[in-house]
Amino acid sequence: MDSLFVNLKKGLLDFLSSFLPADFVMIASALVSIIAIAILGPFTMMYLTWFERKLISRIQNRIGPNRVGIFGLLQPLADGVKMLTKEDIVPDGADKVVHFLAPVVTVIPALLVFSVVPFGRNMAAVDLNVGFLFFIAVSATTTIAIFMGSWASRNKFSLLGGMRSVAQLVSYEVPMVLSAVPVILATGSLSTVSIVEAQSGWHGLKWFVFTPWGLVAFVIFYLCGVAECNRTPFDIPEGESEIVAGFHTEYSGMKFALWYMAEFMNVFTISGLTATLFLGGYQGPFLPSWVWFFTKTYALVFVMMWFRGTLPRLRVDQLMGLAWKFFLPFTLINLFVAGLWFFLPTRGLRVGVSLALLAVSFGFLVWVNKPFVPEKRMYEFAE
Amino acid sequence: MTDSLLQETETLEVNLGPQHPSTHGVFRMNVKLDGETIVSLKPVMGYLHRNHEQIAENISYLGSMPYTDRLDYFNSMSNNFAYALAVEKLAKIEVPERAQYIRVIMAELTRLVNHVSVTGFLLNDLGAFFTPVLYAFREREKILDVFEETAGSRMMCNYFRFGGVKLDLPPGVLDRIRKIVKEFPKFLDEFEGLLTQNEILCMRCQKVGVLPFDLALSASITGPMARASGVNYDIRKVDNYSIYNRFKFKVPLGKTGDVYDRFMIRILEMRQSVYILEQALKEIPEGPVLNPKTAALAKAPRNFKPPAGESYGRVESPKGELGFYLVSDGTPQPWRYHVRAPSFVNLTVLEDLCLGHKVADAVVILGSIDIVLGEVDH
Amino acid sequence: MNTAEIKSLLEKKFPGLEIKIINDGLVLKPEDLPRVAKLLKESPESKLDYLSLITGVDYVEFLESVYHLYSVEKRVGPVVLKVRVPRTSPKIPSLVPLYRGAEFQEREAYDMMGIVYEGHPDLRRIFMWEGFEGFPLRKDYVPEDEDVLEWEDVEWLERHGVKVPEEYKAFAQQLKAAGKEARATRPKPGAEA
Amino acid sequence: MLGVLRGMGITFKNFVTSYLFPRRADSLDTAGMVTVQYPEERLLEKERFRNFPFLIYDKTPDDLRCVACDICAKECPPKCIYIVREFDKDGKPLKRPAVFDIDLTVCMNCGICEEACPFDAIFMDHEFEIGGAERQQSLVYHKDQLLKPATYFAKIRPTDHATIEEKRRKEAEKKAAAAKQSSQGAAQTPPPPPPAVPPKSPQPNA
Repeated sequence: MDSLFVNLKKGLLDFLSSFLPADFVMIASALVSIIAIAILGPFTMMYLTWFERKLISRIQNRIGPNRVGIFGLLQPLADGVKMLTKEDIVPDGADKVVHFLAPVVTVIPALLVFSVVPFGRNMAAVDLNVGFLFFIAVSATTTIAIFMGSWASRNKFSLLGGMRSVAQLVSYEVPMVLSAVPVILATGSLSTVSIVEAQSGWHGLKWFVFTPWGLVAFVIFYLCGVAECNRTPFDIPEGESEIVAGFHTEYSGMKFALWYMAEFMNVFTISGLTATLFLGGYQGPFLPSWVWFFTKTYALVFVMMWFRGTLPRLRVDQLMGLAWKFFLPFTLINLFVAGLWFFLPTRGLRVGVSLALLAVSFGFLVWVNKPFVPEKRMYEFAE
Repeated sequence: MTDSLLQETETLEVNLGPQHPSTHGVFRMNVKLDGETIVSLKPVMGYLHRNHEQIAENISYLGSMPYTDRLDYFNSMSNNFAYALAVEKLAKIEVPERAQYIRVIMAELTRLVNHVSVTGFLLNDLGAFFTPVLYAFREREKILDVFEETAGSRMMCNYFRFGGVKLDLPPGVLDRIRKIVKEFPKFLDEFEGLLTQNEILCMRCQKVGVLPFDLALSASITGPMARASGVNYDIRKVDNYSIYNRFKFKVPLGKTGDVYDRFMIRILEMRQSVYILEQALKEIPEGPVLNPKTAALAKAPRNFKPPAGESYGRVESPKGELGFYLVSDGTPQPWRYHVRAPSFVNLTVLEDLCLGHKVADAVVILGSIDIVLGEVDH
Repeated sequence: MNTAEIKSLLEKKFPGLEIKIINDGLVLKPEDLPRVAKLLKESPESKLDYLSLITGVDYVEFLESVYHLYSVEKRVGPVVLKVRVPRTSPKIPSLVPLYRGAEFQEREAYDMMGIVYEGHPDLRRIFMWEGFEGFPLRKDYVPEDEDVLEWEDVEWLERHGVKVPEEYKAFAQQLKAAGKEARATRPKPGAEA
Repeated sequence: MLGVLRGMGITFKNFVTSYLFPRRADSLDTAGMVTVQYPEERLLEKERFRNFPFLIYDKTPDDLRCVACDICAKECPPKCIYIVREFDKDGKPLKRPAVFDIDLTVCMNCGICEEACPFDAIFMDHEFEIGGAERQQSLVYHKDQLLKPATYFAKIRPTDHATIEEKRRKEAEKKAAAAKQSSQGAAQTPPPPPPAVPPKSPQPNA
């Protein structure tokens, strides 16, 4: 079971190699992976929309989509058909080429990063030795697409959304990478596969999240990831109640669907990467590796949607403040703590020192950021 | 840094509205932005103007009653209340005891409906994805069902008549209301758990849109908005209209006058309304619901001719002071009919509250003022 | 504090002030309004610090601006001030410097009744659009008939290349020449005072 | 942090309870699902619910209670009722409408026509699923569309029906008594024969 998909691919390649020359088999092998990802990506997106609608409606005591197919399972297909048949509106003053290119550009990195995510044992499409770096670098290009779209739309709301998006993504990239550094420190490699393999102890339960620095890094990395995907509570680039729909205000039909696709694929890959880095990726007892990976990833996706169902949105300046004044210093301290962790000899000392340091610095940072800390209020009652 | 080092920047002019997700209707804010900071804001209204006053001046007194429903369509019962009070003052009509109690019960239920949905909508403006609104609407729905059962319509109730109410409560409704009132604090606890301590909400709302006491007073701000700024003025206490002097309740007062205070004052007022409802439901007597002298009025509204004169009837509607100014010339139609719409007057200070804040805050401040365009553009 | 007391207070403070009581309201001359309002707001006896309502009433012979004042501190009210101005030049000093709350309500009264509040910082139409003609709540206002092609409509249509039949054009021109007729058929209350 | 976590706990609780307690129509519970799947499930009908008006007839559609007195048309605040009285061949007015139109696009469901009607002829309906493909024509209801039997009224609003029947019965008795008295007072003149069935006349608007 564990290597079901690996064996499938192997069987297919064996079958092909029986009548194809070896070079072609190489190409075929790559093609199989690409096709698998190209199917998985949009398919994930489609069903994540269904999943989100269903989940949020349940949170709100509603039923959610239930008319198209059983449990509304065909809803994404119906939506897809609707999107495809809708009129594609391009604003009169828009830069038509860039306006067209932007959604395309945003989907490409979202698909590319799938290649380094290890979906299971031996199931990463490419085991790059700079896999993590590749992931961060490629996913950061989404910013350009968003800015392209917002600028080309020639709409003030879009422009505001684009500016916000650039500011936000640039700010959150920094703590995100820095919070992942302790993991790389512990693993000694940037390859996503070797990061997962480094967490294989304790019957596949020796995840980095079970260390003090790992926990802190996990939370910060995950929250930054949420911000990277423009999801609530960090969804200011498309802040519906303020700037209509932000950068995709002027998009309709399939182009709009592409924006959505990129967003949901990002949600999936960010959750997958978080699971890979901190939750042991495909490691876990008893169940097949890919089951573990998808379980963890979907659990994280669930949390993202749960956030969306609960939390209001932060303001721009508060968002930046959170990134620069809280996350960044805290990740740096966390990096130091992680260094100490590997330096200190005994287990008790390690845990004690790192917990104490983290607690003290947390308190200090909260104190420094006092203007952001809410106050408690009492109210008078007049007769 | 000296001025010469600062780069020259242009302001960006954005029209928030009239079609915008969170202007609560067809309302437009002409905003000038420096980056994201608001440097000027001009409210533009009138997109929903239907000359309510002129319509009312051309039909019978009773004929305007259903039109008052459409003013603040969230709480038609209190609009009816204010209008009925004004006409009763004009024509000196007495209201029987049971009708007074029914009126108070309905007005307070309306307050619950309004405050609960406004707090929900405020959260929507803050960017929460509909969850608080839908929790609020779950409760609102029960109360609207009660309205439907008593008045025949969920929102456009048209229930009050000069000298009482249209019909007596149908059997079983009082028990239903009792149950709702009993359950409501539980819901409020849950709602507060979801919201009041939420750090994100506090960060977004505290010290945003501060309305100082002096400005609140001089700008004629009323309702929860004024009380959040510490203005101790509740018309239920001041005028003691209807039978409000029989009930014990308190008026919550804020100190800062920011968005968070307005939000909290509404929640605290809901608890006080529940308290009033409990008392009213305990004391409600049996008896007629319509003054027999004016009961015939319903049969021929055109024959209702109040004596010449003028009157101003006002109530504490959930949004503030709602008043009707009537001038009668002894004919079946009012000579002058004017609505003092609370959310219209409360909008006066919108620019003062928003200056220096971000666009996102403007939306929240507008939400905390609690406007309904039907009333603003009467 | 009732209206008569306010009247005696005002007469004490401003000797020679012309003041009448009609329908439980104090009728003032327009030029007296600012000082009277200032006194009523600031004097410790009245302390009318809350301006609830401003509206205009058209009594056909004159226009009236009505002010309802309350006191938040002393919880009294209303004290009704009325200012009567001729239809031809309806000018009243604005109360915005004293009460910010007058801003929108004065704009509304201007929009609907055409009462000009002098000294208002931003006296524009508030509900009707810019360029709207007439004041809808005046008794002589004749609403535009939607079924009739007016001269402006004819012009607009011709600008957009629509051919308008001659008889419609002639009728529109007639309408324009006739102007808006005065229509005050109903009896007038309060005019006897 | 704690407030956020508490809020998330509450939403999670609602997530779970939405699976545990499906809603019954008109329940007053706070927990559980609130959706009512409209075409299949419906909320309970409230007796006083008012939508658009309809005209009532007693036994046959010719036997309608409306006497074309025009009171409702005058009292209607948005003026959505249009009535033309029927005349017989000699030009004598009959006590029935020839045309009775209600423009449902204008009607605002206030129920003042029902209150004002002295003959208990017009009532507010419960029917709300009306719609048309075009803007005006199908939403101007004519007399034949507005006419509904008294039995229908008894079905949708039983208590109102009972009180009105009671009232009508008493009035009829009173009238009968008065007629009797007058016939006794003036013995030689026979009482005018009650028009058992109103004369059938062609529909002028047909």
